[in-house]
Amino acid sequence: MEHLGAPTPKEQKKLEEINVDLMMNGIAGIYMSMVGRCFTHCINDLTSKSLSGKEEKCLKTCGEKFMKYQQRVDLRYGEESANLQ
Amino acid sequence: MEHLGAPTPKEQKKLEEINVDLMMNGIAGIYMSMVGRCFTHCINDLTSKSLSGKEEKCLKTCGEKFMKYQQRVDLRYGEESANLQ
Amino acid sequence: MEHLGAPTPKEQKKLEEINVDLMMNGIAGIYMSMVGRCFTHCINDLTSKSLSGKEEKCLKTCGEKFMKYQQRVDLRYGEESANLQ
Amino acid sequence: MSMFGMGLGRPQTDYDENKVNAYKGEMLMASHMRETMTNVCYAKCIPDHYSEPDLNKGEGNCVDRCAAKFFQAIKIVGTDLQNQASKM
Amino acid sequence: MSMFGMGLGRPQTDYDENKVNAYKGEMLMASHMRETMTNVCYAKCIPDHYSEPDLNKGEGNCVDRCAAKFFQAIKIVGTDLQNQASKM
Amino acid sequence: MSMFGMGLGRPQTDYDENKVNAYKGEMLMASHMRETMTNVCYAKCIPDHYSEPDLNKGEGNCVDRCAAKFFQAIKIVGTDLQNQASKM
Repeated sequence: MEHLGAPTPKEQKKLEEINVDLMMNGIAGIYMSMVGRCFTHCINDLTSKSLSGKEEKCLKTCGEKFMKYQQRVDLRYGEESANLQ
Repeated sequence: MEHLGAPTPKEQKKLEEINVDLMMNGIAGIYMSMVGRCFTHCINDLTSKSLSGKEEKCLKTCGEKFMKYQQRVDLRYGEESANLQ
Repeated sequence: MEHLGAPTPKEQKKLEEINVDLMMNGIAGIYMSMVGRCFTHCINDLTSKSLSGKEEKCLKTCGEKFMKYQQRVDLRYGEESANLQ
Repeated sequence: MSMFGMGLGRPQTDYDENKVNAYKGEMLMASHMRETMTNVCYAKCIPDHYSEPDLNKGEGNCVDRCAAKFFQAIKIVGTDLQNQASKM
Repeated sequence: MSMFGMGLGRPQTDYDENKVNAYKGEMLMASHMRETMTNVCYAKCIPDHYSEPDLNKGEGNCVDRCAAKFFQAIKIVGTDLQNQASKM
Repeated sequence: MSMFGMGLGRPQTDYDENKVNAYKGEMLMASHMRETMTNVCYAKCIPDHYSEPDLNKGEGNCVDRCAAKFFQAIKIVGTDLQNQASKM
């Protein structure tokens, strides 16, 4: 984004604020979309109020795998973004 | 969220602002996602510009049911959130 | 929105800010949802790192068509919104 | 679609927060409305969106009718919610 | 669900930015949580949402259980992510 | 991906609003881009996401290629929209 010129300290402050907001919103959005996806896949019995052992294991596996997936995607995203500029 | 310490009045003001924004955005998002869902289900004839009686009835039923669903979900959401803290 | 009374200059300034934010977020959201849709439809071979001629053509067609679609939708959206007030 | 013009926030600043919040709520609603309409009418009217770069006549007409019906649907589906929101 | 109470921003204003950011993060998370729970439990519990305007007893019970399981699921699925976020 | 660096807002504050808006637009776009890429590549590369906690080699390679193709796709699909946005 260098074509926009270096930000002044006041602008820098404003941009950091925006950045923090977007980052937090992005994390919350991606995290909850993962929870939603794993829940939809792993929970099929709604006749009981507590998770079965099988459901718990499925959720754990799904969450771990997603984390590893997200790390890989973010690595590539960082590299490809850097190439864009 | 008590672990963060009680907010000062200035902070309180800022938090209320954020809260109002998120609440309004949440209502708009959930409301429009409901409209989208009911529309997708109830409207299948796009050869005419105005709703048929059948489509109108379907939309009304779908909207009413969603409202009741949302109230139930929000009740449980409130209870479960309170238990988390 | 005339029922709210004309905004003062200070309010006008605030509203413009909100408007710019929402407009930018709306453009980014609709644009990326289009890219996601075209990508999902057009890319089926992930054994290679670069787009085939066929994939490229499909993406180009899909993007162009979406742009024309978006223009038509926005035209109607503007008309129907104006009728609401 | 005026759902947010009520007692949120208190005037403590150099502008009327209630008024700004009411506008903001309408803009947020409009923004979600446009996005939803874009998505549902695309699904209903553009089945083969990767074979031809132009909207054909049938697709264009479908979009026009879809938009008209979508705005009618909003009025029907939203009545209860608007009543509820105005009690907030 | 406290994922954002750490070193973001620096106190340069008339309020504690870290504290405000931590609250903001929790509110953002809660907002996404409510929206996701609304969507997944709707898909699981309301199959025929356009035939009857009332929630029947079975649907209501399903919603209650879905909500209970959803909150349990969050604790299980999120552990790793929370560990990661707290290192930011 | 610079779509927002143009005449929005007017400098009336102690910082250059056009510049801040341009950055904000790029950040918003980047945020939606990351989310979309996360979703589409997950759907294409992780079919059995609940049987094994590790990414296997094939899945990992698939993600790498998916990311590379996604960034190429953005350049192709977005050309027209960027032309339009720059006329705003």
